[in-house]
Amino acid sequence: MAVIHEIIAHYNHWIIIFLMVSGLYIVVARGNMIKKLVGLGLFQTSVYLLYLSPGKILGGTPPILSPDYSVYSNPLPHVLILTAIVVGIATIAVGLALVVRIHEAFGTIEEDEIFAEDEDE
Amino acid sequence: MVLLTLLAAVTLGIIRMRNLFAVVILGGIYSFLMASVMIVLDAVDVAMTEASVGAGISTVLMLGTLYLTHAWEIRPVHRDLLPMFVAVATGAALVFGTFALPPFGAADTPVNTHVAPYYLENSIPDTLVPNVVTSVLASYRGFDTLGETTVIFTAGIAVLMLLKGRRELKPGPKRRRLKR
Amino acid sequence: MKLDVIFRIAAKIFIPFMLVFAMYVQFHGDFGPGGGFQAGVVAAAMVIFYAIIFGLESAQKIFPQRVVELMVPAGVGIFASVGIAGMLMGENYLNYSPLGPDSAHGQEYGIILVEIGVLVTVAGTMVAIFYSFMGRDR
Amino acid sequence: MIAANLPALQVVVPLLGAVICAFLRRGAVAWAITLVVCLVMPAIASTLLAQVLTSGPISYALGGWRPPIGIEYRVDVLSAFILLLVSVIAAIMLPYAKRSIEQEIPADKHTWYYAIFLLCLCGLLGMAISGDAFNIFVFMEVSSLATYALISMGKDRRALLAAYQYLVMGTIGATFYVIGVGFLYSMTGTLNLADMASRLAGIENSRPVLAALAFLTVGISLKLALFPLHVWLPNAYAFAPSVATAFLAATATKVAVYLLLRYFFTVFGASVIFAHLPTTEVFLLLSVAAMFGASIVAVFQENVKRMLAYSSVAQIGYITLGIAIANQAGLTGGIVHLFNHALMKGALFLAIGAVVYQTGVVKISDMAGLGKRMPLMMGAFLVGGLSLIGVPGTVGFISKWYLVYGALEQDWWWLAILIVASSLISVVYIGRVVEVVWFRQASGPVKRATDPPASMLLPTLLLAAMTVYFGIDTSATAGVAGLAADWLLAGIR
Repeated sequence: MAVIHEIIAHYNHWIIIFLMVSGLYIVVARGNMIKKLVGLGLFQTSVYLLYLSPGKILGGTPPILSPDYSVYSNPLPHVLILTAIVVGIATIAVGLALVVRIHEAFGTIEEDEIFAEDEDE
Repeated sequence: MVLLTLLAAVTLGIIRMRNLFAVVILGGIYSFLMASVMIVLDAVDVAMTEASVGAGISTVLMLGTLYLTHAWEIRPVHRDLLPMFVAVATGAALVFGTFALPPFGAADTPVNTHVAPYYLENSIPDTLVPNVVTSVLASYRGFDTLGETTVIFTAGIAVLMLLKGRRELKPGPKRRRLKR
Repeated sequence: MKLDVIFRIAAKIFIPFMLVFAMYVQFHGDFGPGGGFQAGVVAAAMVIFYAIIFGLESAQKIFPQRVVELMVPAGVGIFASVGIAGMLMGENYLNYSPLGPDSAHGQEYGIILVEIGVLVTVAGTMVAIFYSFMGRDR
Repeated sequence: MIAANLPALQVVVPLLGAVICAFLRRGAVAWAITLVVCLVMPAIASTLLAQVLTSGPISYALGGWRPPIGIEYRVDVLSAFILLLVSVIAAIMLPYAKRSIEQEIPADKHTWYYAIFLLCLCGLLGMAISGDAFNIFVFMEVSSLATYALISMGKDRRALLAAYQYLVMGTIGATFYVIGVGFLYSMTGTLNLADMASRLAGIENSRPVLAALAFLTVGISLKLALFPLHVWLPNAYAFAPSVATAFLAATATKVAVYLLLRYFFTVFGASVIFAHLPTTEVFLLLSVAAMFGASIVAVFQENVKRMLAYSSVAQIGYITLGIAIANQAGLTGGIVHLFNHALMKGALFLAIGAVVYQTGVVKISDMAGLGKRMPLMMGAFLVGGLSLIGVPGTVGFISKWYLVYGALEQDWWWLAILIVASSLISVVYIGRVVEVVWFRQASGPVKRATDPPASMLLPTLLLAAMTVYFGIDTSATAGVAGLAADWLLAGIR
């Protein structure tokens, strides 16, 4: 019973970790370059939750000051994650541009095929 | 909780699917769900950004790339040992670290008591801006935002440099496919 | 891309609203969620939407490639110069206080200027990236 | 006014330079602006170093917000040393860059290439000067994205692949870094490194902090190409344009090493890192593996740039070895090797870049007879090579001297022997090139080759001369490195 209770108490942590790990798994395991980038996106996005959850205060509201509320969630993680999202999309955009060029230069976006081809050079 | 479960389900879908088109669309759905989770966590600015970037821009770019390349992943012929090891090791380190974090939603954690109250108390007297996220973003941590804009700038130049101009039709690539 | 009447009319209705929404997000960012980045994305989405429906060429007639390319550094330039302005007035870099009659107003003006810088770079970059991807298939 | 704002200018000047370059259309003008920026940088950096040496660390509050609230720039001996290293290397390479880039990059992309170069410089300097964990991440990404772009413009199509691989691994590294910072932030509520260090007192051994340490170490190690996380490096260096290779080899990994030092010694504190955790053992093992493994692989490379790239991985092993030894001499050796390795690798890659420029040859076997055709360039190569081996009279010797001394101080005589033994492997791969270059008859494109024009010749010779000069007069380099080591170790005692 204690184990089940423990799992439920940390349910959101379990999911966040699952999301991060599966993103990372896609990046490392898959040879398709677009899929890798999707995985990279998942990995980065799920990290955001790691920042946002500690800043949440139960009963708080979004950090937009107003005389009607007194408890606000922490604004700092929000700022950090805004920056991180932007950095993430920038990376993905450059990655995709590289994929397009790789496809033009090699005719494929599968790493295995490219490495196979590279060996005869 | 329901949202998080849905997120996990979408992730499984992304891992399993080999039709990249579906993967990209699932990625968009993932971003929308993520944005909803962020609203629950009171991060409205972040949610708005995630929805417009994750589900909007990045999906458009991914689809554009698929259009320029091709939409099927070959069956992975990969050795599964190393990725599994990497994933399990990372997961273990995460479990090790996260489960001892201060409790969720509490107001007396270091995060919520150290620097953040300053912003909440002084945003209006210092900057006259009631949206604290904006004042922190643009003023208190304005240099981060300058850096962030620089990242965008760098990415823009990088993509332009990579993709602008005619395709060089080099004779080199042997297996170049003809135009679709 | 097939030019469908419904899409065209829908676009004509939607695009002005998108522009208004972008401006709202930009300038309401002080009071509600939003700011330069989000507004930039919405503005870029407007151009992308237009380009998808009316074709890349006609989009580039209204928002020429060269202008978009110049927007990319321009925004960073605005942001960095606001910082320099504070410095020239004797404060640390990126301190906006001397920009207004009193410190708090200076900060407010500084934030507005800086957000415009972010808007310009983000909108410019997103459109430039989109143009690059679309232009590749010709 | 300017003097008070130097820390900000150090990063903002290259940024503004990049903005201006991106507005331009003519590559030559962009080059001139970049040159001006790159000449201003060492001036600022050396002023900062002088200030730090006379009056202690400088703290600069960006936006005027006092540190834990706003972002702080913090210049101490070590960061000033790194700033100087990066900006000097950039300044030396820029005159060289013009011709090389004109040959390797399409003309309509020159202005952008210089803009990206300046952004890369801006990112590296920002990482080295910042005292804020998240700000470091942002500038890390500026420099990384710029690096991917610099690499991807190589002429060989495999440059694209190398850039892609680096992008994937680099992003994983950066994300790990973010996770680590996230844990630290959750436990301390601050992002300022100095504030973080003081608030970590008492909770150093809590689980999230240890997890943070693990993620930060792995993330940064990916960036600094610590064996076995180096797989992105050889291809990236081998296929990037010559100037990009030389610049990145001399600076990028060095800044990552600096970050590692910074986190290990000033944030977590050496007592946590070395007393209770197997850090020493892990780093010793990986460093020695890098020194031997990568050197042996280097011996079998056909492409000379790739060979030097593997040699870089091995040399990074020496630097991390200095961290693992963690006494005054060892750490001095590691830090001074940051500088020394930048000098010699810079000279080597520039010399090879000139060969590529004049002949288009990158295979060692095709370089036969170059010694007679390009005596000055090959002379610079020889000096760099001797320094890699660690011959007395070159900077390489100085680094190894300190490392061996540090190892002996810890009574690790076996390690001292390993350091010397691994140097012998570099004799093999450098010797191989020397044999081909000087003792074989020229053929093919090499026959008509000559030494390159002065704009390329002088920077290379200057780096080679510095390799010798700082190998004899060590008061400046080893002196500052020693001070930095003292300062880092002050936490232990």
